[in-house]
Parts: sequence; C-alpha cells; structure tokens
Amino acid sequence: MPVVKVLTDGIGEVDLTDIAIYRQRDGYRQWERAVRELKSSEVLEMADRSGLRGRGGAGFPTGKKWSFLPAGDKPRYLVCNCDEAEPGTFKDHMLLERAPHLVLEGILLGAYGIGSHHAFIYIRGEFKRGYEIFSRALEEARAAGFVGKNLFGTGYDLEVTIHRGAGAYICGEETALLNSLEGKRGEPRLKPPFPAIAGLYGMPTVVNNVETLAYLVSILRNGPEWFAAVGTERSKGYKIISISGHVRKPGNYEVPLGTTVRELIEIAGGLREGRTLRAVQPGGGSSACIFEEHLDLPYDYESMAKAGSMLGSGAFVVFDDTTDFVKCAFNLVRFFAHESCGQCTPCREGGHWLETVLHRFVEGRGLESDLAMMRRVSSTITGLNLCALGDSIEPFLKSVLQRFPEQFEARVLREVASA
Amino acid sequence: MATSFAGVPIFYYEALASILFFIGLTGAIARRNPLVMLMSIELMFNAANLAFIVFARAWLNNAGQIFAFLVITVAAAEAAIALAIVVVVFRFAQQVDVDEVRVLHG
Amino acid sequence: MIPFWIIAAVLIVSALWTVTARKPIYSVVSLLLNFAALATTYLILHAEFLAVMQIIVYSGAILMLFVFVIALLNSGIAAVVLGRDRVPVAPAAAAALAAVAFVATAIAAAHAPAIAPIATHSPLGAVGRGNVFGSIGDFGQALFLSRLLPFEITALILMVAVVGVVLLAGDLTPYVPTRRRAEQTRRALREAILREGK
Amino acid sequence: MRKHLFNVGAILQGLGITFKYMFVRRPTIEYPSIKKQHAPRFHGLHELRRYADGKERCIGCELCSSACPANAITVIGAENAPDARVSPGERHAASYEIDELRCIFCGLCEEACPTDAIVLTPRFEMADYRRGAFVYSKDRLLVPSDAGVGTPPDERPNGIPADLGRVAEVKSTMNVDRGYSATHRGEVLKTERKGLAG
Amino acid sequence: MLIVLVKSAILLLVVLTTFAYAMLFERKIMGWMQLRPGPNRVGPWGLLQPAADAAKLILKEDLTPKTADPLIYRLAPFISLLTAFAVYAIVPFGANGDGSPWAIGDVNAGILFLMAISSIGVYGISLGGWASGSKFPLLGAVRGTAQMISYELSMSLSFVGVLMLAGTTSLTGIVNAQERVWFFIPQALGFIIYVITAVAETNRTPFDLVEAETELVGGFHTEYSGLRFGSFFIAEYVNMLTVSCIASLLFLGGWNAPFGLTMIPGILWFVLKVGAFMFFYMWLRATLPRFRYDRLMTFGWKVLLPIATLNLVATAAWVALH
Amino acid sequence: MSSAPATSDLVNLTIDGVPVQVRKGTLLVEAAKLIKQEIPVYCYHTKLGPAGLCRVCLVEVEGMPKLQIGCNTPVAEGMVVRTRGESVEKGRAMVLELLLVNHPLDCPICDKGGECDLQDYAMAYGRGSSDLADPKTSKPKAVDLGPTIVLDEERCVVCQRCVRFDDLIAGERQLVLKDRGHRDMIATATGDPYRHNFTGNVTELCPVGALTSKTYRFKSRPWDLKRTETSCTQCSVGCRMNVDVRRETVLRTMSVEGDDAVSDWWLCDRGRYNVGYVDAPGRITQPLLRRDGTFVQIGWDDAFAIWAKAIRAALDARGPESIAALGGGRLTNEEAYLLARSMRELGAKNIDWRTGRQRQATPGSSGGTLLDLERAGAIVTVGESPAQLAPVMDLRVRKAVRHGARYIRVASHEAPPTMRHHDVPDVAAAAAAIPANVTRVALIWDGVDSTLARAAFAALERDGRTLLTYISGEQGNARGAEAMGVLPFSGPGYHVADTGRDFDGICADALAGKIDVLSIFGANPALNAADGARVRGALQAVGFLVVTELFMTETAKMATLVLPAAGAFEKSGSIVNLAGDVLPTAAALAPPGGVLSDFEIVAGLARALEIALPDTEEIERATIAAAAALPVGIAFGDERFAGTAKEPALGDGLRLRVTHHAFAGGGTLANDERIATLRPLPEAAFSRADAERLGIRTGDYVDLVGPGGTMHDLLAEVRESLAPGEVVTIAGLADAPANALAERSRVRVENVRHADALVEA
Repeated sequence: MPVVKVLTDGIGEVDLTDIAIYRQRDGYRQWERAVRELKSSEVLEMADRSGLRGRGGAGFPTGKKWSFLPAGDKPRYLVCNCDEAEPGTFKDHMLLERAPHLVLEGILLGAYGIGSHHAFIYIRGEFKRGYEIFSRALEEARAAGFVGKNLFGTGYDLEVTIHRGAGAYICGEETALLNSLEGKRGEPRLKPPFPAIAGLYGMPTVVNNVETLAYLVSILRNGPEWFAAVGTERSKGYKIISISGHVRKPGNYEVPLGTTVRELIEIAGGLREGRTLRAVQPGGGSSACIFEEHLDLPYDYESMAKAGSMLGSGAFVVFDDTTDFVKCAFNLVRFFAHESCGQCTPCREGGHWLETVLHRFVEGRGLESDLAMMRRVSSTITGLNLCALGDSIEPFLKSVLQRFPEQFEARVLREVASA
Repeated sequence: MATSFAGVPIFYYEALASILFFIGLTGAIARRNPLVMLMSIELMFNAANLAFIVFARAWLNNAGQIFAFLVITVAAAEAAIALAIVVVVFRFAQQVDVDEVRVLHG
Repeated sequence: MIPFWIIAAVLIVSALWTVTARKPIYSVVSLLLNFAALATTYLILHAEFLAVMQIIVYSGAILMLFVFVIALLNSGIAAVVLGRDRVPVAPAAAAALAAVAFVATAIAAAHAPAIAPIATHSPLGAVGRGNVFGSIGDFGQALFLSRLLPFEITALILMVAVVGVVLLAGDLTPYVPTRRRAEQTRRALREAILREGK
Repeated sequence: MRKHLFNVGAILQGLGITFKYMFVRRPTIEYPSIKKQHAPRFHGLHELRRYADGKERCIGCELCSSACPANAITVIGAENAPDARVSPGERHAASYEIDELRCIFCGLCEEACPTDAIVLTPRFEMADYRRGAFVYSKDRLLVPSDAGVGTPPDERPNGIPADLGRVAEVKSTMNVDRGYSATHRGEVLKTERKGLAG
Repeated sequence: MLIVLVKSAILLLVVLTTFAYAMLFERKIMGWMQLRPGPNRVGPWGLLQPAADAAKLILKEDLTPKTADPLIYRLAPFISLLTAFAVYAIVPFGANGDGSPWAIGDVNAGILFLMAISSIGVYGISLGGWASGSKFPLLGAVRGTAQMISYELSMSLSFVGVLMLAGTTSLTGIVNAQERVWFFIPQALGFIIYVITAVAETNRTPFDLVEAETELVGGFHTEYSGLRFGSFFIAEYVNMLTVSCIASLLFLGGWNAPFGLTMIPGILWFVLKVGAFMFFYMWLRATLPRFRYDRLMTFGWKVLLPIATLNLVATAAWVALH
Repeated sequence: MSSAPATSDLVNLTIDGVPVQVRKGTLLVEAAKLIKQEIPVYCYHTKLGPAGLCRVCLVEVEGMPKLQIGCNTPVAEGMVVRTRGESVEKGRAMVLELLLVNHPLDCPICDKGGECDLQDYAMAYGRGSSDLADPKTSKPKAVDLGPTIVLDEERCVVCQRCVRFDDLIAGERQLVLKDRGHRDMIATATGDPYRHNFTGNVTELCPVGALTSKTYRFKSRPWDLKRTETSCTQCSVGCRMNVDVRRETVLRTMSVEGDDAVSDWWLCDRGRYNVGYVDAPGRITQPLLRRDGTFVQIGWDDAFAIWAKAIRAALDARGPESIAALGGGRLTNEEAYLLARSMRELGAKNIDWRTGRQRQATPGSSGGTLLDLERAGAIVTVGESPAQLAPVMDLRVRKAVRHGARYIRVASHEAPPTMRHHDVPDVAAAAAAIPANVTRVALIWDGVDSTLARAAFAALERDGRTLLTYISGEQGNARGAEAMGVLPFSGPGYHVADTGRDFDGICADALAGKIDVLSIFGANPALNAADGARVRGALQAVGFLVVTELFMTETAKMATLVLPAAGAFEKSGSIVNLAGDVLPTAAALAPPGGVLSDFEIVAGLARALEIALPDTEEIERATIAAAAALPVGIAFGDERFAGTAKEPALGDGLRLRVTHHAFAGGGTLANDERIATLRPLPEAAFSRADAERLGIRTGDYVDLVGPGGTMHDLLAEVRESLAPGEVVTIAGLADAPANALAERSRVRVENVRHADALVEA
C-alpha cells in the first residue's frame, strides 16, 4: 500500500496544533533556516526544482507561477487559498485544523520565496473551527517570533493576515478571492491582467493552495530532489487524496502521484459487498467521470486529462451501481448554478437553465428534446466564461449523459395524461 | 304707293331706319372695341335692310327683299372675315384695341 | 300703330344699348333683341322669309360668331384692356346733323307724289300663307328666276369669304397625329443624342 | 381615323349588347333593407378587444401606428397604475385613435399587433355627416368590458400577457344586442336575402 | 286667342310631364342596361322620382358665382327654356279629318320657323357658359357654339331633301306628303344624317362635349344650381322631345299609320314614334362613349356635310328628273 | 490625436482577412470598428472599458484554442482574427439564447423596443428560436430606483454598465449588483434612492430596457422621434446633445456619441431632464403689457411700437445714458451680437450680461480645453467647485482624479465630493498641496470673487508648470456674451469700446432715477443677483422695464412689458462654452405660436427704431470672428470685470454663504414639472459646532434673518465639512430666494422648529 505520511505525518497521532509539539518535530526549523541562511531566490529555485504543482486544482507549476512576478519595488503579496469548497474535497480543512503550524510555516516560506512582506490566508467562512485553531497558531507563532518585524534579527519583516470568507464557492477562484479579500463582491476579475501583475490591491500577488504551501516545508527539509523523485514524469511528489463515495473507508490518504485508480479504491477499503463500480469522479465536482476501463490508469495530472477528466483538487468520488446519476448531475449542476457569481451570461443563465431542466428530470418530467438541448447547451457554454466555474458545469453532466443515457431517458415523460 | 301700312305712315319706318343707321354709325366711329364696331356696322346693315323691306312693301316689289337677302348674305361673309381678322390680330398682338394695333400704318 | 311704337322703342333702345354697352357680350345680347324686333318688323312688312332668315342667319349665325369670338378671346391669357372710347366731336356733330338731314329727307320723300307700284306676280296676303308676297314661294321664284345673277355673285362672294376666313384664322401647319408627333420627337432626340455621342 | 368613324358595325354591336342587358337579371342588393353577409375576414371597421377578464389587450406599443401605411393610427402610451391595470403589463394605450377616413382597411395594423388587440371586423357601416366623427377613439373602438375573448393574461406580478403573439380563436366579438351589426360568422341575419345576393 | 291660350296651357302641361317621365325613363333604361335597378326609392318603381327631383331643385340654394356676369348668367337659362318651348307653337301632333292640324299654330314656313327657333336655342348654352365666369363653363360654351354651328348646317341640308320631296315647308304638308311612303325610305341618308345631327344638336351622348362631366365637370352649367340648372335640364329634355317630334314628322310619317293600321288613332302612332325615337336616344347614351372634340368637328365638317350635300344633290336630281 | 503615433507603437493584424494597423494596446472591438466590422457588445463600452461579462463579443483568434472575447483582447503583432465563422456564430448564438432565457419578450411594452441592442443582436446573430420549455423567471418590474430611474429587473442582462458607470465615471458608487447567480440584480448599495447629478446616463448605457427614465417612460417609440443634434445651454459646458422631439414636445435628450471634446459622451441630469418646460402650461405666448397694474395681452406690432417709443422718448429726453440692456447668458452668439450692436447703434453703452453672481466668464489667455483638464496633475478650485455649476465639467475632474490627479478645494463650504480631495483653508495652502512633480495644474474658479482668483493665479503660477484656467460659470453662454460684446467696456471680439455702466452701475443709476428704459433679455436678476433687495429696488425704479422670458419669472413680474421668447430648443445659433469651443445649437422644434426668438425680438425692436441692421451674412461673419477671437489682454480675475460690490460690514452672527444646486433656479427649472422631485428643498447647512451651539439638528426648520430680509422655512442640515461661523444656503430657489439677504452678510438664526416637534404637531 503506497500510503505515505509527509504532510499527514503525525496527524491523528499527536496534537500538532500545539506549537511546542510541532517544534519538537522540527517545526519552524526550515523557516528559521530559510530566513537566516537562504536567499528568497534560493527558496524559489528549490520550489521550482522540486516540480511542485499547484494542489488547488489547476496544477500549475508553483515555481513558474512565482517567477511571473515582475521585478520592481512594488509591494508583493502572498495569498494562501484556504477556501476549499470543491464538492468532495476536504484535505485543506484537515490540514488547517490538524496541522495549522505546518500550514503557517508553508505560508511563511512561500512569502519569503517571493519576497513578500505580507501574506494573507483566506479561510473559508464555514471553517470556523479551523479559523480558530489557525488564529491561535498564528498568535503562538507570533509570540514565538516567527511572524512579525525583524524576524530572527535579520531585518526581514513578514506579517500574516487571516481573512475569513463568507461562504462563496467562487471565492476559491483566485481573482474572486482577491476581490473578496479587498472587501469587494466576490466575483472573478477579468484577466488579463493576471494577479502576478496586478493582484491584491493592484499589486503583484501569488495565490497558492494550502497543500502546495505546506509541501514547501518538506521540500526545504528534504531537498527538492527528494520530492521530484516521486511520482510520474510530469506529476511529481505526493498528494493528499480525499476519497469519498461508495467505498468502505472514505478519508484523506496521502499517496505519491501515479498510484493507480484501482489502488486508490483499495486504499479506501474497496467497494461495498456485492457492488460493482460504475464511475469515479477523480477531481472534484467539476471533473468528468472515469469508468472501469480507466481503473489501471495512474492517478496523475496527465493520465486523468487523457481519460477526459482531471485530477483537480484530488477529490476522488466513487460511484457504485446503486447510484442515480440523474440526481447526481442535478445535485452538481444545482451547486454550480447556485454558486455562480452571476457576472457572465453563459454560467449565470446556462447553469440555471440546466438546473431547471434537470430538476424536471429528477421529478420524472423530462422532455425528449431536453437531452439534446442539455448536451448542446452544456457543451457550448464551456469555454465561453470568464472563470472556470462556468466550465465546471459540463464535464460530469456530459460524461454521465454519455455513459448512462438510459437513466435519463427513463425520466422522460412520454405521455401526457390528457386532462 | 301706299303711304302707310296698318296706319303707320311709311316715313315713320324711314325715320326709324335712319335713326338706327346713325346709331350704328356713331357706334362704329366712337367705339374702339372692334367687336362692338362690327356690331355697329351690322346695325347699319340692318337699318338699310329695313329701308329696303319697307320700300319693297311699299312698291309690293320683292326686289327690295332680294336685295336685303343679299345684304344679309354678304353681311355674314363680312362678319366672318372681320371676326377672323380680330382673332388673328388678338393672337398676334394680344390685344384688340383698334387704336393700338397700327402695324399696317406704314 | 301701337305695335309699331313698341317695336320702334325696342329697336332704338336696343340699338343704343348695343353701341354703348361696356361689355361686348351685352352688345350681343341687345343686338339679339334688336334683331328679334327687326324680324317682327319684317313680318309686319310681309317679308316672311326674310324675317326667318334674319333670325337664322343674323341671330343664329353671325351673332353666334360674335359670342364665339368673345368667348374665345376671353379664354385667352391676357385680359383685354381697352382705352377710353373716342368721342370725336366733329364727326359726332356731323353725324347728328346728317341724321337730322336724313330724317328730313325721308319725311320730304314721303310727301312726294306716289309712284305706281311695280307689282310682282304674288298677291299681298296674310303672313304665314303660301304663295303670297314675301312668302317662301314668292321669294324663291324671284331669287332663282329673275334675280339669279346677283344670287350667284353673292354665292361667289361667300365662297371667297370662306376661303379667306380659313386662310386667316385657320391653323395652316399640317396636321400630325399626336402619336406620330411623339415618334418624330423621339427620333429627333435620338439622333441628337447620337450626334452628341460622336 | 376613317376606321373609327365608319365603324358602324361596332356601334351596332354595342347597341345590341346594351339592349340585351336590359333583360339580364340585376345583381343589385337592396342595401339598407337587405344586408350582404361579408366574409368573416372582411376588412371593415376596427375594434379593440379585451381579454376574457376584461383587461384591454392593447398595450399601447404603437406598432400598429408604425405599420399603418396611411398614418391613420395615433397611439399615446402611458404607464399602468400597478393596482388598477388597464391592460396586462406596464403599458397601456392612454389614447388610441383611428382616422377611418384615412384608413385604407389593409389590415396591417392587425398583422402588426402583438396582442391581437386591434382587429378589423366585418362591420362597414360608418357613414356620418362630420369628418370629425370618423376619428374613432377608444370609447368607440373598445368592445364592451364583458366581451373579452381568449385566455386571461398570466397573473404574474406585472407579467406580460400569456398569449402574447398568439392568434386568438374568434375574430370579432360584435353582438347584435349591443348595437353592432350582426356580421360575424354564425350570426343570423336580420333580413332575408333576395335576388342575386343569395 | 283664348283657344290658343288653352291649347298652349295643355301643351305645356303635356310637354312638362313628358319631360319629367322621359328623365325617369332614361334613368331607368340606363339602369337596366347597366345591370342596375335605376331610381326605385321614391314612390312605386320610383315613379315619384321626378317630383322628388323637382322639389330638390326648387329647394336648392341658387348660387351666382362672384366672377359671373349676373345679368347674362340669369338670362341664359331663360333663353334655353324659352326657345325649347317656343318650338311647340307650330308642331302638329295629328290632324283632323279636314286636314287641319292639331297644333297651336300652323305656319306655312313651319320648318324654317323651327330652324330659326332652334338656332336661337344655342344662346342659352353659350351665354350661360360665358357668363359663369369660370374655366369649365367657358370651355363648354365654346365647344357648344362650335358644335351647334357645325351640325346645324348638316341638319338643315337633311331637311332640304325632305322639303324637296314634299314640295312644301309646312309641317302638316310634309306629314300629308308621307301618306304613301315615309320619307325615311327615300331619304334614308338624310334620315341618318338627321339622327346624328339631332343627337349633336341636343348635346346628348356621344356628342355631349358641352357638358362632358368627366372633362368639364358639367360644362356650361357647372356653376348653375337649383332652378336655373333645372331650366337647362328641362330645356335639354324638351329639345330631345322636339327633335323626336321632328324626326317623326319629317321622316317617320307623323301620325300616319303604317301598314294600313288606321284603326289606331294617329296621335297614338305619333306618340309611339316619338317614344321610340326617345328610347333610341337613351339607348345611345347607355352604349356609346363620348367623341373627342377634334373628331367631332372633323366628322361634322368633313363627313357629314359632304354626305348631306351629296344627298341634297341626289335628291334634287331625282326630283328634277321626275 | 495631436501627433501621429510612432511606427513602433503600431501593430499589424488581420481582421476578417483585412489587414489593419492600430496602436498597441487597442482592443479588438475598437480595432474592428476601423474596418467597419461590428463586434456585438453589451458590457463593453468605449468609455467604460471591458468587463468581459456578457461574452457576446466572441471572436476567433488563430492559435488560441478557445473563442476569445473581443472586448478584452488587445491586439498583437501578426494576430489573425475572425469575427465571423461557424464557431463564432455558434458561440454568439448560444450567448444570445442564454441572454433571452430569462429575458421577457415584452418588447412591445418596453421603451427600448426599436433601439435595443438585445433586439438588434438577437436578430443579427441569434438563433431565432430557443429550446427553452420552462417558464421564465419572474422578477419585479418597475422598481423605483430613485427620482429619475426605474429598473425592470426582468429585462436586465447584468452587463453592469450602470454599475461601472457609477463607479468609474460618476465615482458615486451608489449602484451595485446584489445577490448572486441568476438572481443577481442592480440596486443601490444602501437601499437609498439612486440620486446624483448623472443618473440619467445609465438609461443610455443600458443596452436593454432595464433602466428607463421616469420622464420618458412609455412616452413614445424611438422610431417616432425626430432627432436634432444641438448643444446644451443649461450651463457653460455646452455638451453636445441629441434632442428627441415628438408631437412638438421634447421627450428626451441623449448624449452624442463621439463628443470627446466637450461632454465626453455624458450628460448631467439637469441638461438631460430639464426639458419639460418647452410645453409647460405656464409658458408666455403673447406679449404682455402692464396697464393699470395688471398685464394685458397685446400684439407684437404694438409691443415693438410701444417699446421703441419709450426708447426714443428716453433718448430724446436724456440721451443714451438713460437706456440700458441686460442679459446674454441665455442668448446665442448671434442674438448677443445683435443686441450689443443694436445698443451701440443707439449710442447706448449700458449693457452687461452679468446679472447674477458671476463676474467673469473668459478665463483669459491661459484658458485650457476640457481635455486638458482631464490630463492635469492637480486641480485647484477657488470659489465654488464645478460639481453643481457645471456638472459635466465635474466629471472631467473626477476622471482626472481617477487618473491620479490631486483635487484641492480652497476654503470650500460645499459638501465633500465622493472622490479623493484635499480641502485647504487658503490659496497658499493649495499651492503647497500640489505635488512637486506635477507640471500641469488646472485652476477652476466660479467667476465670483475676482480678488481670490487673482491671488490663486499668482500663487499657483510657477516656472516649468502649465497653469490652465477655467471659469465654471452659472450662465450657459456667458463666455459667448462676453465675446459678442455684451459688456460695458468691450465690443465684439473683446475690442475695447467706450465704457458704459455695468450691472451694478445700472442698478445704481436706476435707483437714482437715471434709467428710463431697461431691457432685460433672458435674465432673471431679481432672483439670481447677489444683492437681491437692491436689484429689485432698482428694477422697480426703472420707468420702462422690458423682459423677454419664457415664464413669468421674478423679474418678469416687475416688468412693464413682457415679451415671450423662444427657449434653447427652439432656436438655432452658436454658443461659446467655458473652454472657448464654439458650438452650434440647432432648433429641435418650432416655438409655440406667438413666441419669437430673442434674435427676432431684437431685430423687431431695431426695425421699430429704424436702426440699420446688418444682414444675416454679416451677422454670421461677425459672430464667427468674435467667437474665435482670442481673449488677449484679459487677465484671470481681471479687475475690469471685478465690479464694485463691497464686502458687507462685519457684525455678529453667522456668515451667509450661497451655493449653487444644479436643479435650483427660476424660469425653466422652476417651470418643469417633470423634474419637480429633483429640485432641492430650501436648506441651510451649519457646521457641527454652530449647530450644537444653536441647538439645531438635521431636519429642523429655521429662519435666517439678516440685514434687509429674511429667508423663511429652511431645512437645517448639519454638515461636518463646514467651518464654524458659516451658514450655507442654496441660490436661485424661487421658494426661498437666497438673495433676500446679501451674500456674505451676517445672519441670525431664528424660529428654530424641531423636526420631532413638527411631527407631533
């Protein structure tokens, strides 16, 4: 079983929220080392060499992202995205609550890596407990001298600000998050300009996921080569997978990238007795399903994309033969329609339209023409949107429509009772 | 020769004819409108005719009547030509004032 | 006697009106009245045929011609403006004098010794009967038998008059039907355009 | 020309035809006593219809006015009072006038109307003595408030009519008892038909 | 004298009634020929229509245009009316056993009298048209004058043939001369010429250029209204009646009965012939369109007049040879 | 525009096969316009920039996998763009279908029907049908947003143009998008009525019929309107505007697209909405002569004759000194020229346009254009800011501030603006507040206090710095009137002429009984002059007072002869705006019967006086020459313009300040019932210290008593920005004329009635 403990090391064993315990386990050592011994460009280079890719969903190489920041004397900001709201994902939640100091250290390292003096963490509004834990952790760290002015006597200042969201899925999108952070309506910004050029308050900004930043600690500790040695050719390192659905032991499992899908199901205890697998949604609510024929694919960014889906944030949802995919599709579409910010037309109107239609299907009042319409509308609105939310509506719906049309056709109202 | 018809002395008719003639004459001299001048001339013709007929009656000889008839005929011809001239002159000069139309004065 | 005076009065008044009327049409109307009275006089004087002729030719044709010309000129563009009428003192006085002299002569002549009438073959009879003095038959015989030459000469004169009138007032440009004229114009235009084209 | 002048045969032929027609039965209808039944789609006097619930169909959109080739229609729109709507939706015709003297009864207004409010009825008797009487305003164009047809409008708050743009089933709502002439399909005519009119 | 007055009164009544119903009759006939019922609202079969028309004309406002010459404008209808009725002073309607005619006055030169009176009749039209002081009446008047002068010539020439055959100018004499043969047989050409010129003289279709409502909006009487218009109207129909009478007298044997049907009174025959001629008038109106003005003149001068002259010469030759 | 761009700034690309060369950074939407190729847009607006929301401006860019939005894609060298084609059309059709999914098809009801972008694009690019089977969502219609705007939520396509206008252009940030997803909707952030000086622009920006003007709602259909392009004459900016007329009524006014130089495509609410006076019932339509204390209607011939007779009598009795003429701000250049010329033909020199508080309109040779103002690095206002005097100029200021300019107000007593600003106590502080690196400074003066203007000019003038001056006056064509010679000391084209008496002098003469005939053309000094009591006295002292007016204004009521004059929409001519631009005005409709334009009135008087008038061509030529003349030799705050008004004596009490309000005024503003809700209430603003001292709270009613008069029933407002010792009221309100009290005099507060007490009573 390829389950590893890198980030999850100690979680469930000791109380990592206690700074003393965390420091016993080499906590903040890397942070002190970085500030004292390394230049920020060295941190950046290590991140780059490790091949670490963004764990938030898009999988963009972290080092490359940092390198987009323009040179100049403008203030730079690092924002840690802890607005984990993708259906099926619960890894950041866990890290925030169980290993807040690890997260904080990651943030500090990231901020140091880009030469920022002010880092922000945007915590999802619903993570009340996580917020409290992290706040306490931050206070402890501040008291311990890891955050604040003139750190370790080097003259390097770094402030960390916690910001709580107000419960909008869209604020997980980096520009919407920045808007929300600025106090504006949480809706994605028009790109270009990208946040690296004009982000928070118009300044160069990097937005990184909690998990991404947290891995910086172990990368610095073990060296980038250690990290790059694991995984497949382009998807390197480890990843926490949130496995849920029709498995016996759902939960977060940290594995090297490239573990096969079948293995992942096994890790989570396998299917229930007598059930057969129908589909797996490998990357959260916005990813398309993969099916039995994909079971032996390695779970990495490239393979998932090749299979027509994506790895996303690592939310691995398993569906067995008891699944009503119409209801699933409705549930997901309703979620996206509800979470749409309403800025751009395809997402706003298309999502709502599909939700209405799917609701009819759930009630058994579908129309024959709706099937073609859903395919047409969902596929056309993809790619027309300002942010990825609108594009998230299609994949799951499309894949189940294609794979299980009989489930939809069964809900088509064939005869209207002549009233 | 009868000196009176139905109690009217013949010279009454003569006088009547001469009065009509001179009325016509005056008109022909005094008016400038060629139409009225022509009508005055017709008046003079008729006065003469009246005299002819009176004398024809007096002598019971219809030579006078014949003469009057010829006069009527010629008067018709004369009127036709004169009116034609008037029309032509009007077309030509846009006026019919005989004093103003003096193209032929030489 | 009374009919005579009435007729005389009508004749003189209408004649005066003819001469003095401002509008020529009034002259025509009064002259019409004059002619009617004159025709009545002719009937009294046993000139039945002439009375009818007076109406047909004078009233019906000659005067009609006047009306026609008046209407024609009236329909022209320009209003006919005439100056004041002439009242030449000397000729008027002379005319008045002549009139007096003429009347005097007439009265004198009336008192001259009577001359025997040169009777024609028709008797004097009621007007309206056939073959009496002045009736159509009587008149026709005189005209076509004894007075044929003057009648023919008059006919000649009439012929000349007709030719004259046609020459004077007629439009002597050759008549071209509208359609053909339009065709000619078109052809001329086309030729002109072709010439211009060169 | 000669051809025309001497075409006696044609004249005789024509005389024959006219003579023959003296004995042909005449198609004339004794109009005031016998009224012709017009086709239901005959283009006659306009009427403004209502929905079954008594609301005016007209929303004052002026499309009829702009469609009218004779500029006979004048519409002035106004906003509905939210608590006492004249028509469904926000807008109604505060003034709706048709000058029937200008109208050419082409029916384009009917075509243009999005709510089937204006229709041309088969009613054609609208003679009057004053020109002003031919300017029909809403008081004469609107059908009685209980003469509505079609489905009542959607009761959504401020909603647009449910049958906006759909053709309703009955063309005219004219009713004999209400003083309109009985001209629409299914009505019994008051007088019998006679002669060729039948 | 009294007898003459009584005769005149009776005749006036008869002529006026005839006029009234001739008008109704015309409208009826035209209606039938045009597939219409004709007047049928006033009285049974519209028989009271003439009375209604008369009432209307009497009650109508009598207008004199500002531009009109008031005196002549008012005089013209009377001239028309007067001349129209004056003809009946000499028209005979039948004959007693002794040969004396049923007429107000019998004149030897009857036909000449007729021509004289009818030549005066045109004054009504030309003076009325001129005096209205507007364009269309003036045009109507000018046309009317020219047309009347032109056609009167041919008409007179058509008379002359009859006169030569009858050897008299008395109308009674002419009728009597037709006891054996009606003149429309020997004078067929003359009769045709007469029919044509008679239509022209009374300004009826197809020679109604004087009125020509489509071009001249009524021609000479455009401006007239009320009774003055009525006068013209009456004159026109009385003239129609007159020329019908003349046709009957000159060409159709007057009151002579055809085919020896003498049991029917002569007056009835006369009325029948006049009626037939009147019907022909109306028939023509219902059939033929209007002449163009230049064709009318061309026809009158270049066709009718030569033919009439030819007819005259031929008749003269025939008479001379017999 | 001033210089041709360097070649390096240019980018070559191909749009639909057509090679285009445009400036670097140009967006594809704009580039496509160059080749007349339309890319449909809803959220994009040239003046608002891209937002990328509506997604209808899709284009295909070679080398890019997805369709790009044309509104936010900058051009790049060698780019190959297709604005047509299957995928583009499919994408656009989809977007339009989605836009229509919840859009009610009540186009026949909708005011926008006929000029609606959604209609047009749906016809041009849409599918023509939809697979929608479910009922559309129902949302509130006719939502009252504020005194001017009504929102139809169903029709909204959430392009956010209005929101962005309010944020980026007006800077008010009142409108926001509330709620999320398909439920999101425009609303004011606070829930208060949407109210500022530029609200009307959102109705124009709205691509659908969601935002409509209350004044135009259901009044007409666009195709029935007759459109005339003219210039607004409400204030001295002279914005180009389209006037839409139907049935001899001005139904609406619209801004002119492409008018970058003057209005920057916007209109203020006053210019947009104050049009209902054209057919107001109070309009005078016949000359009125005062006879035995009441006005009787007379004919124009009589009016001219009586007027001319009075002038002749005055000239004969006491010479040209005894006649005077006032007014010019409402007149066009041609009218002003004719007036000045006619007066000088008579030998009269007593002629002036300055009947209000403004002293000067021509800023002198340092005057800048409105575009210059936009580019200034610092903007200093002395006197009143243009916010209420010349609102569209205020938009330029806002634009400059958004671009980083520093906005400095000297001793301002107005409410603080919603933009970043610095209030400084005096001119010296203003000079100090200007950042050192700023080379372009704009100085805006309200035209009232010449001394202050001179001081400001002197303080701000510095080597290496461009100082641009502006006078944001209260009268529409004041600068034109000055150029045309409606001044006692200068003739057309600023040529110095014999000096007559200015407005103050005329008033003084009138009070001394020296003026026999005073003719006032389109001015209302009784309401607008600073020292109202004195001016009213002077007007009453004039033997023969003639007023040309549209309405029975305060001045007209005092006249002997009132002549009905045509309004701004009813005459053609030209005006000169505050930046010196000569702008044409065009008649959009004919004046009511019996009403003449001032031009005709002056010409009629001249004819009655038998003065030789120049012919039309000469007037035209002279007007153009005078309007184009450079104001050489006129200083900013020129002493010749300064006037003779004295500072009132010091005393106890609060110092009275008078401010303008865009909707406060007599005449056309007072007689337009359509804008009744926009007119301000008579108010008095106190500083917090004074209010506490006097026990006044916001909402109370107070009276102000000063030397010579009282202002009754003013609504009190406590304004934080005010310095203690001042009370501020609004000028030009007919209900409570501020000039009942002399400006800057000391006033007492009396008769304070508390709001809660009033409610109880």
